[in-house]
Amino acid sequence: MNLYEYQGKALFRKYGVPTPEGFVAFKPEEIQEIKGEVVVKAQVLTGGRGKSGGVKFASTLDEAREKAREILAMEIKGHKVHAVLVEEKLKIEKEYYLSILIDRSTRSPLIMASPEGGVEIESVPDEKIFKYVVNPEIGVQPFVGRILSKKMGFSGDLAKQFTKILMNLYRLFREYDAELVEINPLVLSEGKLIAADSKVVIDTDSLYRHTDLEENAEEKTPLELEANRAGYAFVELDGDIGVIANGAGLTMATLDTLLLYGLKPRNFLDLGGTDSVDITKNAFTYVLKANPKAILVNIFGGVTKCDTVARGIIAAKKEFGIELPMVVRLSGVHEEEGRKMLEEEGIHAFGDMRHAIEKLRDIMGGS
Amino acid sequence: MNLYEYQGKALFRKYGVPTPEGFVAFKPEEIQEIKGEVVVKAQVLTGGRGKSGGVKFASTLDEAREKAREILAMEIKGHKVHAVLVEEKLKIEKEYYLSILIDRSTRSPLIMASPEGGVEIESVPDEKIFKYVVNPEIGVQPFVGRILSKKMGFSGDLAKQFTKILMNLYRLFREYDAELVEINPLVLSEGKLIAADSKVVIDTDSLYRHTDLEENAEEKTPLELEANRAGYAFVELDGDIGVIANGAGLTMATLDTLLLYGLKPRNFLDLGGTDSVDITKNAFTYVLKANPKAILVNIFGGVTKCDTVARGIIAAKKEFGIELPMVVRLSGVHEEEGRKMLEEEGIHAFGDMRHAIEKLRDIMGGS
Amino acid sequence: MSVIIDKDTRIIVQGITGHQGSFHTGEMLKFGAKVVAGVTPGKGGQKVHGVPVYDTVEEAMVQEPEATMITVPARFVKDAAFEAMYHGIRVVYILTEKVPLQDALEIVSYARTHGHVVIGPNGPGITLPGKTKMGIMPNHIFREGTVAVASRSGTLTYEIVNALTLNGYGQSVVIGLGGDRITGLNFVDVLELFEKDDDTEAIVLVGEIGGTAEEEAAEYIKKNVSKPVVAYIAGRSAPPGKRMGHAGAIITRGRGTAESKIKAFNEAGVPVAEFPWEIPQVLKKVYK
Amino acid sequence: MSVIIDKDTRIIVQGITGHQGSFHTGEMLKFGAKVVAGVTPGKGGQKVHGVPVYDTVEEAMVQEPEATMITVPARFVKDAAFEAMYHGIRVVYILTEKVPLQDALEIVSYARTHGHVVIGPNGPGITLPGKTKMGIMPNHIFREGTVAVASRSGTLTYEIVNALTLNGYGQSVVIGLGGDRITGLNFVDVLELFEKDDDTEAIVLVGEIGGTAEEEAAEYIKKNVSKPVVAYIAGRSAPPGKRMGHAGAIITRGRGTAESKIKAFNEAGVPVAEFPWEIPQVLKKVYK
Repeated sequence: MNLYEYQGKALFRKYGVPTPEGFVAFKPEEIQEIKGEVVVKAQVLTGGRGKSGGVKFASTLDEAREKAREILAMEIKGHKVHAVLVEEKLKIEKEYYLSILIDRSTRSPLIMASPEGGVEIESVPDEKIFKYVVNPEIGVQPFVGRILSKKMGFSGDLAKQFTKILMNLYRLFREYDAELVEINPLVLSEGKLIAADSKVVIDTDSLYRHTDLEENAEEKTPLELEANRAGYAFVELDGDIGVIANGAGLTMATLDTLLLYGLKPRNFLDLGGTDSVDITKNAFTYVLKANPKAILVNIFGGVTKCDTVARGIIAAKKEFGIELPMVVRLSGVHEEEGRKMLEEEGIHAFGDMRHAIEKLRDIMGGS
Repeated sequence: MNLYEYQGKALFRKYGVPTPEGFVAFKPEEIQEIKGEVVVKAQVLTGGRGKSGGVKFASTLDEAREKAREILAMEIKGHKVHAVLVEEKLKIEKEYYLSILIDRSTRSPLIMASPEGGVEIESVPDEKIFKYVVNPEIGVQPFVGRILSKKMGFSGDLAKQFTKILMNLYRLFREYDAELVEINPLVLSEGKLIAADSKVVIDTDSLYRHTDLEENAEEKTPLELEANRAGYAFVELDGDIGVIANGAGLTMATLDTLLLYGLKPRNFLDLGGTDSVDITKNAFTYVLKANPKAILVNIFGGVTKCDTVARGIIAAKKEFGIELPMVVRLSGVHEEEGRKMLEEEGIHAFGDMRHAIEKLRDIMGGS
Repeated sequence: MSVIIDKDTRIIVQGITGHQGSFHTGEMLKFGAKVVAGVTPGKGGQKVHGVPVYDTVEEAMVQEPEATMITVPARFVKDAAFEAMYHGIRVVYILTEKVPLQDALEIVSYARTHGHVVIGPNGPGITLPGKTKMGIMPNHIFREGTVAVASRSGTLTYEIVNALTLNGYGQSVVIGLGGDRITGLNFVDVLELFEKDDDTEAIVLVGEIGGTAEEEAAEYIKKNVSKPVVAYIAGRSAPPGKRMGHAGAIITRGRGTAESKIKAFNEAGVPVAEFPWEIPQVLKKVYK
Repeated sequence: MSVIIDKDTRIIVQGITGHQGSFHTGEMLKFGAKVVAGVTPGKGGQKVHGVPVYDTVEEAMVQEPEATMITVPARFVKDAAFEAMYHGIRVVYILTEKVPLQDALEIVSYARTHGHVVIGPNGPGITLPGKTKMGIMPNHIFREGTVAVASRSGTLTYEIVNALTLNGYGQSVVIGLGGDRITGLNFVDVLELFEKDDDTEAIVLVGEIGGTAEEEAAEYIKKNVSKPVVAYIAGRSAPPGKRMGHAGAIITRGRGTAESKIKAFNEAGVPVAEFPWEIPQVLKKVYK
């Protein structure tokens, strides 16, 4: 789960990572007072807000409210602005980059630091990005700060500040189950290193132990949210074939195959490993709300009983009055029985994926 | 450093280990109000206060103050009572024992739990004490609570309470650099497990990171404290030979040897590894305050320069006007020079320990 | 030969009295696996399919288990895994999905430096047809043979194993590495085992987008694997993931996509099937 | 032969620019030790007795060190030790005293499961006369020979080594285990090394009260040590320690006292000297 900048910075402050002074406002009137020049920043879960006019400066209260009003009315890359963060304008001497994330291939936290911050980090050449693989059994001791400080060009007090920020950020990363914590830019302002921005991604699977964090819904479409809350892995896509399959890998392979056959999927829906009539039936609710032109169901029933799945499909067809073309692939325990039940209801049923998709192609008149 | 019961219980509460309701009082008048029947407990850094009358019950404010007055005036096993802890009187259904300490031989924290608490744990037979060696890289996960709960006879909610207490106690143990945390008894009272007593020993070497803990001076004699604060390892003993040596092992061996020669040491003083005139000289301050009948100095100078040590001894003799018999053993760099300097000042000096101690025995007329 | 476990490996099931634990214990027993004990706190003394249940792993150690299947709720997985490892159980297979990432990190990190093998989290387990099975793969799709399969998916693995069996390719071992971002085993780890395994003559890898495990596997195959390898990659159609944003992109620097993985495999001489059902045909080109 | 280190072991000194670090680097070099680098943050680029100083261990790794002597203030020891181990330095000798117990526990626990050897904390180090020295033992007391010495003390070790040398007993190796309650090596660990060491023909153990390391050593000697062993125990006169109170007494159950240790050694056929200077005479009875 992505956190908004202001939420990330609240965690930074909790862990002793310095941030600019400021506050969040959901409405212009919530801005009651400003001290000196401020920056008003759109709170959206997407990058590039600067280029889109989502960051403005103000020196009076009226001006700050006016800028906030403008920004709060914006939509940036399809995301409605959620709030504005009003912060003291920093005197920026230099911008750095610092992040910690999980590196899958070493199965370890990885620290990345660069003296070239404030730009998209992909545009920084590899030799300017210093990486340190954290041994999770050792963690981030002060020596890690010394190693990176030296490379970053920090010495004396700045090296101490940097080490402290790094150690605190790592504690945050671990204790809040982060997948990513990023400070870009980490600015040098009047002798102090300050996190001028924050990007924090929390592992969704850990949210039960971070009840202080509110759920940020905005990353998903309303339909995705609805389906996810009902327990389905569901992603909207821009095609027209509704898809229900079981297992993330098989669902992905189903989408891939559709595309290779010239058919465009409308969604990704992974039923999961269950075999209940209701779970199968209810999955159709979300697929139907996406208004597809046809539906493909692809079930490789390991231990899933195919007759149960068939019953769910038939119940959906009847209950929701589905008239769309529907092709089902059913393989596994009681597969013949399941397919027979479907055929009797006029639903095309196959034992293997290839023939099911070829049938669908024929129906849709694809290539 | 031993903590008083009330200090240990304050840490317990900080870590979510339940304690009886109560407060500490250094004077009877500090007791302002009591709720129902209370127990008034002497706060002393020694065991056996119950048998010595240091634990009394009261049901009215006046009674509580009276009992507090009596207890505060007591001296238990040579320890002046520091304060009283006034606590609700628990309805005790059963008493258990729980402790965590550092086990030198496995180099690991060791948990000990027994269903026979409330008595001196040495009196409990081994088969009634359940031990669990903590792997420090794994720590105390809930499964440790389950293992010990089963053995302790806890199930259901009590097992959950016990597991929580155990995990919290372990966190306290680690985060407060404890050498020992002990709850004896851990009582079952109206369905709740409550720490009715506390014994917490904090590693002295870690105190710099626990600035919230006040130093408890009472474990040491005033002279010991004074010498320790000056940087000397110093312990008072009940003999009459003042001892100054270097290195804990050599100092111990010196005391052992004195005893084997029929001489009784007045103190243990380890100079440490230094070789400054002043450090040597000042060590005599504390030895002299202990009023010995003779002084033995035993220095095996590894890299310590013996002439420097000799200068320190001579400075002490002159400055403090030492008239006591003094025998010095000096071995190491510039040892002959050092001994020569001492002899010139009328101090017996030897190159080996044996001859030094034999000389001292002759002086003292020992066996 | 054995890969991680063999026909005599004594297995316990942590969470045996749950719906999944109980059902799959039955399936594993039917497959011939030596399930010697189960553990569920508070349920000690019961039996599940004749297998004795204990309250703690410590008690279950009387059955001398060497491997455990963990199927407890996600928030208890870390506890269960460390309970098993504390008592010296060598192989820890975690069936549970949605295990917090940092928990997985701790488990895997401890395991790797202390000589334990972790399979999963969030994978279907390991099956050695004709020998044993630890996990949830459906019994009926397997046939004893010489093809080793390693996969990051669940159902898609069954799909491919089923296709192999139907086309006459039996399997020496099938391992589901697990679908999470941190797993105990990756392709390189199992390739090393497959290369050494006498019963394995050819290898099928079922990868998917995300991470660089496939690219690393391709590098490894070039240098160290003499047996024929074929692959399938799921996720060609997926839009690039947004979660890790720019920082994630720096680690992968353009790797991690289906294209990158397919290219890496091709460069390592590993043919990549376009459709799951094509695996047997592709295999036929490189292996009898 | 070598015990933990040998004459070619490349040593670094963490804290080399401090008073102790600098002085003992000079002494070690005089003794023939290969001190190849020093580390002091902020002092990179300097030289100490001709030895190059680096800001970090990472930088010092160009000198390919295998061992480090740590002589930084107690509160920085944990950081320094993990810095060394992170970079793969095998032998970590901690000279510093007053290291917090839980820090020592973490260092030693990590080291033992990751193949590092920790000597100390709070000990005089290790000396192989004629070969090398890492630590602070005075150079002039040693003589090359066949007696291995292990000790929990500092100065008392010198006293005994000196007595050995004066009586014609040279040393193969002298190890100061460290005086703290948690140390990287205990008597059993080094007995195993001494038994295997071709250069060692007899063994001297210098123990003291507290803990049960001597009792465990006696047990180990009975079963596993063929070479003659003699011992000295300091602390016969000490009043029983009060610190750990009743709980501590449960672990030791009467062991840990000088009497218990002497009895255990005697039962294992290990003669115990009454006075430190008696060690050579006692040794003569069991070894040429």
